[in-house]
Amino acid sequence: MWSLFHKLGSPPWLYAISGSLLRWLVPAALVTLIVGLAWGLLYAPPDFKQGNSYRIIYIHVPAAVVAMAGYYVMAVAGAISLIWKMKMADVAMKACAPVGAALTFLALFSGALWGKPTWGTYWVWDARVTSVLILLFLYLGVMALYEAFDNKEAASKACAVLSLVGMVNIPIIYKSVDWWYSLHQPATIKFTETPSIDMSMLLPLMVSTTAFYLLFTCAVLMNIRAELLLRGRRTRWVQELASGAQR
Amino acid sequence: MYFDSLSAALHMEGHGVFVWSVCIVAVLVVAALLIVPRRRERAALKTIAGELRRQASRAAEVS
Amino acid sequence: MSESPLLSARGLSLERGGRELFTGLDFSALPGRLVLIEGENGAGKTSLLRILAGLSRYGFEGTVERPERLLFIGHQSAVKGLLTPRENLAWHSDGLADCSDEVIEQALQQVGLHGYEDVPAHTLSAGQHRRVNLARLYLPIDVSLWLLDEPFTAIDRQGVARLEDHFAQHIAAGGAIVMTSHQALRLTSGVIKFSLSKGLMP
Amino acid sequence: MKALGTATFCRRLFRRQLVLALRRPVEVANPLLFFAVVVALFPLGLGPAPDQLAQFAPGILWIIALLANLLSAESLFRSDYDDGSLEQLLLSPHPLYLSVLSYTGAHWLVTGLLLTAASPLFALMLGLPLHAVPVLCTSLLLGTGVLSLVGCIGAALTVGLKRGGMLISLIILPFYMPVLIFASSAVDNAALGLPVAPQLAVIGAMLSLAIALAPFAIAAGLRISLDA
Repeated sequence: MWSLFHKLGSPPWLYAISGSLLRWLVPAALVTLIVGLAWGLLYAPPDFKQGNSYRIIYIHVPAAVVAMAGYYVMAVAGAISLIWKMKMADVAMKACAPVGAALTFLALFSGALWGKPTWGTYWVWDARVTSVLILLFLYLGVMALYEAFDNKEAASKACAVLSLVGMVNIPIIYKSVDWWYSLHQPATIKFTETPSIDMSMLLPLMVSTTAFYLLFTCAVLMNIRAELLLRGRRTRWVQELASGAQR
Repeated sequence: MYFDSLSAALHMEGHGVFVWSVCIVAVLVVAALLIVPRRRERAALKTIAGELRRQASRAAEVS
Repeated sequence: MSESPLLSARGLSLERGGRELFTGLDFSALPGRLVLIEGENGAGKTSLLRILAGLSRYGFEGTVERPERLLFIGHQSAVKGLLTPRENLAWHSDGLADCSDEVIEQALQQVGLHGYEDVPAHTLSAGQHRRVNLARLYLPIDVSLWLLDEPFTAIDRQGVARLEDHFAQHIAAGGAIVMTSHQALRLTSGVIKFSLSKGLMP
Repeated sequence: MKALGTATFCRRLFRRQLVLALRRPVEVANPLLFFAVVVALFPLGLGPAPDQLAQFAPGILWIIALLANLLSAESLFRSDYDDGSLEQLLLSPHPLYLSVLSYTGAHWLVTGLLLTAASPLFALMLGLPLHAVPVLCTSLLLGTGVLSLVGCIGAALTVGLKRGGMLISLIILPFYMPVLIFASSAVDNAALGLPVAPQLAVIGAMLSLAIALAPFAIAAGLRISLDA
């Protein structure tokens, strides 16, 4: 256990192992994504109420779920960097933010386009849409704070504190938004959890959710690799790698 | 396949434009997520190699 | 040596903007000693002091053992313009001393601010602000370790001489001082010079 | 000479902050003026129809209170950072948790409490029913405490930055949303004559949570900002 912890703290080891991991993780993610989307978009049966527009669920829900989980990954990495002062946790935390923000954006965009055929309008202040919007703000806040610091080490620590504050707050924010929405429930189609989703729809959803998790992992790992090189530009292993790559 | 033909799949009884534009944007986002860090990594290696070469040539000039 | 150091640091390394300021510094401040840190501008004296004080916690390597109570005087005077010198000392945010009015008056007198106790500090000059800050050294506080960054800045020659006498008293009483200064110290007994590039020089 | 006890130290910090604020009364009045000016904007933007304004009054009042609080929180640590008092505070042997709490307490007293005291006037200007005013005051009293504590986290994280003003709004406003939701709903309910106890209880719970946790984040933020 401790040896793994130590190894994770060593940039060259992390760089090497993530390289070999990505070699099969990226194809696996892409294949899963293609299978999940093709299954969901082309083979799954349509929803009896919403028809085919519900198929956006195969992109919207995985993106939203992974974006949410990504924030927790970021916050946990931040906690590790604050408590154990592990530099690699800093790097991992920084790598999560843009990926999570991109997925949150995708969730919002798909939600808006789903709203048009379902509610007749692109934007509805629905509880879940609002929550995802707030999640986007939280991500953007972390990214803006990181960019505002000149000293990148301090930037990472500050972002770690902010994402931890966010982690404590997210359940509160979400519960309040849920409550707020139930208070102002408009008379349009209510669209909360479908009580039971059919297996033929659930399976492709699970596949595409897995695909998005894999994609998140790949993208974060790749961001970590780039950051490792930039931070370690004066260390020998990076310089050897750079001169080797040029030859 | 649920749909009878490719055009039916594209049309989706009028919902196709929404479903497929979301799909296209999703593909673009995924592609960006995978390509951007890869390019950053390459660029980092290149700038570091450039720095090293500049240092080496400067050292050669001095000696 | 029998006495244990008041402050000790092991294997300190610091890099700023890709430049190594110092590596593998070992450092200790024994009771009864004044350690004068020497180095050119930008050598990392202030950075070292901030690390020793515990203000810099990231971005360096090595460990520092320090007492819980220490007195730090940095570049900034930590004097509030809206408060009087008396209030500045009585409500100082370092939280070290619980002083009566007479004690504060005495301390202000020692730094030549007699008569200025109750004027708002924003009417005082920069040098007088420094003196208000230095008056903390004259408060009878139970703190053995002083970390002083350029304490003589903006102080006249007479004031410097008086401060040096005070330093001598402090180390004679078993305290320790770690300081940086551009001016040469008149004081010699108990003074150890510490160069950032060369290490300890007895 | 005896060492300074932690309780005495915190009391003195508190007093120091209050004296500092009161010696510059204009700065204390600024959030109130801001409140007044923005209240005047809403009739201009929404139209002067009294019933419409009254309907939106709870939300409007709370949004302005929130912004006023945020703007004043931004500069809470600024001068102490600039003149070095903050580094002295970090080096003090007392727990930072408590000293930070005294700072926020003093800040709340000169912003939150004052806003609460002035709010009935603005509430009546916007046509909020008189019987909702006590609930507005209670919600402000509890809610601005949360806002001060959370806002100080943002202030602590951005105090070392040259341009923190916009950034603090971006990073902190999302955390203000739960307070806004429950507080404006409480005032809404009060105006309609519905029960308000649950909402106020939730805000109270948020305040307790904020008192328990926020000072840790503020302390960590200050340490980081001082380090940068």
